[in-house]
Amino acid sequence: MPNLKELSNKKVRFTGGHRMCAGCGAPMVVNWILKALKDDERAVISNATGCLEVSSCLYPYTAWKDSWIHTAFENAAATGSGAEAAFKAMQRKGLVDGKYKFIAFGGDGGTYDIGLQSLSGAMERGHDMLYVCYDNGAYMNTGIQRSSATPMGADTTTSPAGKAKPGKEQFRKDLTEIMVAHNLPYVAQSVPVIPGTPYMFDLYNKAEKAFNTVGPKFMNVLTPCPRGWRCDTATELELMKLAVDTCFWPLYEVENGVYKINYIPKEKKPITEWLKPQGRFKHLFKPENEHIIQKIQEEVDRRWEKLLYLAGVK
Amino acid sequence: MNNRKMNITPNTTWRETTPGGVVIDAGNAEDFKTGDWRAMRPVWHEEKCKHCLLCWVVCPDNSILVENGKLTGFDYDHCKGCGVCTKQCKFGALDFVPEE
Amino acid sequence: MAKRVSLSGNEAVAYGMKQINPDVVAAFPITPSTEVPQYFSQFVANGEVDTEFVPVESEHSAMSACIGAAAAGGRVMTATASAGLALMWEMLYVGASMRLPMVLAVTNRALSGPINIHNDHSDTMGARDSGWIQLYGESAQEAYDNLMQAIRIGEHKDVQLPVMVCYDGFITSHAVENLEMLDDEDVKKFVGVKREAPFALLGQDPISMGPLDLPNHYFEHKRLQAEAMKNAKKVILEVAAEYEKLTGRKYSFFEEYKMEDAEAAIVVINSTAGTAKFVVDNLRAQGKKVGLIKIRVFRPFPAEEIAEALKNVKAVAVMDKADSFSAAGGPLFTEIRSAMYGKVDGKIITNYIYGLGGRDVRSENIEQVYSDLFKAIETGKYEIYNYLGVRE
Amino acid sequence: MGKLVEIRWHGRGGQGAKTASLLLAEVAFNTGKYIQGFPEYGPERMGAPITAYNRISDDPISIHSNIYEPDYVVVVDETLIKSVPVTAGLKENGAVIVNTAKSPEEIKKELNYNGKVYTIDARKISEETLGAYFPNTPMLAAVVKITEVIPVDVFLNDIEASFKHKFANKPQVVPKNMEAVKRALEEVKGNE
Repeated sequence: MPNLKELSNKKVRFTGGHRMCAGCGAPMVVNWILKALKDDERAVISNATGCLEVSSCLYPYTAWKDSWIHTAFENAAATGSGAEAAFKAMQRKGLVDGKYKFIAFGGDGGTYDIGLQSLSGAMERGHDMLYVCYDNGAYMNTGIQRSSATPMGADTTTSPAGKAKPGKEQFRKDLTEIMVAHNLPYVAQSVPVIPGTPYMFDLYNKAEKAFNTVGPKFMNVLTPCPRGWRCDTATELELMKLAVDTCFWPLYEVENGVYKINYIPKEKKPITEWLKPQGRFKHLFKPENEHIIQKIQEEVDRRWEKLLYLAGVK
Repeated sequence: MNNRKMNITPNTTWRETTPGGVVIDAGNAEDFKTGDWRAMRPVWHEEKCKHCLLCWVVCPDNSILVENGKLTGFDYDHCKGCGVCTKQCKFGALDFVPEE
Repeated sequence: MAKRVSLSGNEAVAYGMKQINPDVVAAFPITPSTEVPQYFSQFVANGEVDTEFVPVESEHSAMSACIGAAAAGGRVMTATASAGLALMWEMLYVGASMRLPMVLAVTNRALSGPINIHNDHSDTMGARDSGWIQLYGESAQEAYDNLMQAIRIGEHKDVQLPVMVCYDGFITSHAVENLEMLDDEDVKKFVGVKREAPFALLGQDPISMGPLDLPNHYFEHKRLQAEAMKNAKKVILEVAAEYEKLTGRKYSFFEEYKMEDAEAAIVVINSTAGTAKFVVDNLRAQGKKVGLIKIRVFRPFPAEEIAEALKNVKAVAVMDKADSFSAAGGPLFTEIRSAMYGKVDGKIITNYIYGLGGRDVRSENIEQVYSDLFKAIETGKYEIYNYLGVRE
Repeated sequence: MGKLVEIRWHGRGGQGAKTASLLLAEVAFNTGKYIQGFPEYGPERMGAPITAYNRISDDPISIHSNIYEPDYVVVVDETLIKSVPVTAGLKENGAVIVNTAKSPEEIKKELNYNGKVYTIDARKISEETLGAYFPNTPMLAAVVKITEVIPVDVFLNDIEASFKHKFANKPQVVPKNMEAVKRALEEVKGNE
């Protein structure tokens, strides 16, 4: 386990004064990814359009202490890959020196959906970069529209719950598995740093491992959005634990094709425990929607069983 | 802050602004105060604090001040009062109270 | 010593890129531009350049990667055409507004639909307001020369803007012609080995680029960007003068061909100018006072200079190889007419949309335009908007 | 303006008519001429009829349109005569050069053309000298001879140098190619 005192002496790379919502999970993720950098390393960060982007760099202010670039919604990976390519060429020509790490941040909209092609391309080309998706399960920046990461049943502004339709009708896309299929040296699924859990430093450890791996890396991090999820901000990390304990969001990593589940709950909790505290699923608890909860449970179980199988646990 | 390279004010003209809106003062968002977003306020009771830093770990706004591994207080200029930190304290060292 | 060679337009551009030896080339194949990244990747494979070649999965990513690389401080080049340019559209604006010099070779091709792989100017004309400098060239030689100058123009400290180097698909891109290439050493001297970026992601100090820019500052940034385009006019001439010293080849905003005493003139862009010169020569031999203006620089638009160049003619036909569907004339026509307003009044000015989708432009077509102009001068009767070479 | 020669090539996709037109441009370029060599592009794939063009002149060439009234037409594949109006616009004082085993008189009957008709059996020459069907080399030689765009002796020196460069790794094929060139120069025959 990393030493907190040592970590607290590391330089701050993402400052206060950003304009994310109070209690937003994204800065927690950013903080701990960047803490995994060594102090003598400089980061070049490419950021997809989204909450993190619009809130962290509003002219003339930036919360980033490393170099940062935003160009558009769908191309954080392509933009970052260009910067990485320039570094390689300029280093070869003796035009730059120093240690640089290339990172891209995107939300689920910019990663699962509009940015999927550019992500796939950059990863396939093998750029030495880490792409981090902070997945809060909807297009929160534009006002909580459904994405392909939105869980089934969620009430969003473009998958609203109504008399005829009970919120989002599809299961969420499994992007982590899509990235595994790219045969990258490192793919991981994680959550923010949650004190008091056996997997407290899962995110930090995975980021460190990613930075120590040469080549294309991908991390998918479930990130709480109290506004979009309609949950109590102060207890949002409790909700993250439930995502892990219900196996809705398993913590695992795939290194060169080898699966490892980082945390297997002793007792798998029913999905209702994760759904219930969130306003976006409130309608599912009406009697007529019971079958939807059952469907969700079955799918969560199926995916978890598959993961256990892939990891050789079962 | 006075050690900034840019001096962009609401009156900055097009001739004085930076090309393409580049921001050349990394981390200058510190100059932007988000403390007035707070409706609730975390209050630190130093005497009960064990300096476990678990509150610092979760703060989304880097507003918990730590020096040499010890908590020294809150940066109320930036703390937005989300309360996530107060939930982490097992020692009763953090209260969460309405702003006056 | 310059080398005399015979190359196609695409070969000339690819060899030019090789001589420039940029840091990054990120490109995606599209007819008729494909050969450029193809030749260039062979140079990379042979170790003849130090460039990182990024074989992206789309043109959107090509331009995005170019922006990332230019923002990092690198010298960046790419190539595309038609739908590829259209897929870059969003990023064209972003790259220009971020004030990133890049050079994009465009083999002009019709923009769908219906799909058509042949030459017209609808692709780059559509991108005319994206904030890029646009240079057009009649031949492989001009494409090559514009490529060299584009690096210097875009990277000039008073400009810092991306540049499109446009030449006609197939007609120029795939036709082998005579041209003169610079020596590798002269290219190095002319463009320098390193881009001098005033700020860069890989620079001394970390920076943030591409902020959210709200109403309180956005306008000032756009105004500053507009100033860079104004500055480009002076720089384009300075770079041309330096290039002329090196090569003996003279460049300006446009070329005036037999305009001194011309009564009827046409204004045209790219390869059709060559065919039109042939016609001008023939008509001059018959004693007709005809002339030609070939636009090289469309952005920034040399409005005052054009008006000056047209002040003595009686009638002008502006040739557009792209329709604007404004129902009021093509893009070049509206620019030229606007340039003349209040400067040179009382001229006959007409517009011909021609050559769409690769419809061959024959010397007879051009003769027709001059004949129409003389008729207009004589009778005072003429149509303003015309479609040339379409079946009626 | 000096003498401008315009040539139109008819072939099939994949047969090398485009390459032959570029080779002609190249040899003319090497003797100091101004040249153009360009194909007319479509969605053509292997086998479809294609057209390519050359302009060769002592002075710079500015015209960029296709060629409608060529001085010479070269038909790389005689089967095209049935499906393509190969002599359309061909000047009466020009000539058509056809790759065929037939005599000029026989071919003339198949063509709607009153000018000179030349034939060359590029297949036979190619197969006998190179051991395979590479019609470009004999066709190129025949075209140089008939069009006189460059002097034959200059052409022979230049083409030998370019073969030596092209086949640097297998110099034994250079004499075979030169043999193909020389035979073509001799064997191309007209109806005059």
